[in-house]
Amino acid sequence: MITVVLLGKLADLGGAPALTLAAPLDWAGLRAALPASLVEALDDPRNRVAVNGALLADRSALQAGDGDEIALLPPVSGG
Amino acid sequence: MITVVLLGKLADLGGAPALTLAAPLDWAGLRAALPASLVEALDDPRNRVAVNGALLADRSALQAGDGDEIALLPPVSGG
Amino acid sequence: MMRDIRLLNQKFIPGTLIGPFTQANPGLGGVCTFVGEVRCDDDVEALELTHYEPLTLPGMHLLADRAFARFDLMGLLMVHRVGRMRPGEPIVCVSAAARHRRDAIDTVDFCMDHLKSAAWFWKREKRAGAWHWIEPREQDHADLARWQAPVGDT
Amino acid sequence: MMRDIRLLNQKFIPGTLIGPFTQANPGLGGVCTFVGEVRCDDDVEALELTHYEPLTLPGMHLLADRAFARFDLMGLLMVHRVGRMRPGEPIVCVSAAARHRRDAIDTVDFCMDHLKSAAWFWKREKRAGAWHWIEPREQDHADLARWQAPVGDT
Repeated sequence: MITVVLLGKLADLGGAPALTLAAPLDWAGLRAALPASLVEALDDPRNRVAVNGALLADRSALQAGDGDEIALLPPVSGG
Repeated sequence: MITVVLLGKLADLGGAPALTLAAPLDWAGLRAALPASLVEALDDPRNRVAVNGALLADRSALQAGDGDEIALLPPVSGG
Repeated sequence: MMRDIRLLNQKFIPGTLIGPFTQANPGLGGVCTFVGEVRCDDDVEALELTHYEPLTLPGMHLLADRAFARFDLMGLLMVHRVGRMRPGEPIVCVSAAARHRRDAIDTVDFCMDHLKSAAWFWKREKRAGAWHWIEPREQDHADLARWQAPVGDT
Repeated sequence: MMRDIRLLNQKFIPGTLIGPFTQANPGLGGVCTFVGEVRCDDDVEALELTHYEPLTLPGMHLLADRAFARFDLMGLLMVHRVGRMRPGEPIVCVSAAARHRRDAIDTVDFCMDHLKSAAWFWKREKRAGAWHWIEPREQDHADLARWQAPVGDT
């Protein structure tokens, strides 16, 4: 299983702070598996993607396997 | 009588933190009445002159009478 | 060298951190401290800060590393709240001890600008019973840009 | 609006001033505070700050007026020691409360630069039993010049 953590307002869009998806996932697989409400946000380059706490420079290169954690991070709004 | 307050290192030059001189005094009178050790400092434009707490824009216009306080203020060295 | 970087999920009293921090840096020239509180804006009932564990605290440590590399520092305290807060509660406390005041003040300025616009926090406010996500402010980005020297930026 | 400007001729504990000052400004966004201490430099045994009563405190009030005119402030605390101090003792404490952090931080920066190079204080240090007057530092004048905008400076 892969955990997808939704931060900030993406949690509202996704309807939950985290989702669980079946492993493995590449970028196309993630787009296909996420709720439609999140796909537009997924394509917005202002939202960053991290796997196991490491930010992806190129999100299309995403590869996640069993036990991995994907995070979708909208722009920060400050402390 | 006129009090002349010597601030900072001018107190060392004058040998005391304050001197008492006979009134009245204009600029030439002050120069003549002060110890020789202070005259050079008096002419240095970096040292400011105040009468009764008001800085003089033109020190040569100094006029002090009985009960007045003249202050000789070297450059400040910071709080 | 005193270095204290923390995320707190409970209310804190800045004075209880700053006193010991100052004591821990004997011989300093100056300490600059900034404490940010939840502003009592119009109708804000509560504020919530979300963070992402694998990025937020490591990001604060990286920011501290950059501050120590950039300024002549003796000590740095950087404490940030997460979770739900009410107006008047402290959100953030940054305190920098240095031999010279410019390093202490600039460090606080630098850390606050980065915490405000480049740290992994998401903020929402509760107004009239409903939660609203806060968008990044233009001013925060402008503040951050002040530190981006064209060459030699650490 | 809280405004507290003081010259003190006895040792003070900054924490006892900052706590009540922060409490007195409810609804603020942030408080920035700078505390300067007598540095433990090599062989400095003591430091003495002389002031001139008719100019020094009025000058600090004028500086506070300028800060309130220039920044969006809720409160300002400016406390300065005079007399003899030992290494480690606080000399100065400036604390600014504002709705936004930039005003709070800039106010402290502004007041410290002016207190350091444009306020009526004369400083001497005792080293190896002898007193030495401190000359103004070039850096302090450079710091002060940062605030002198060509037009519209208040």
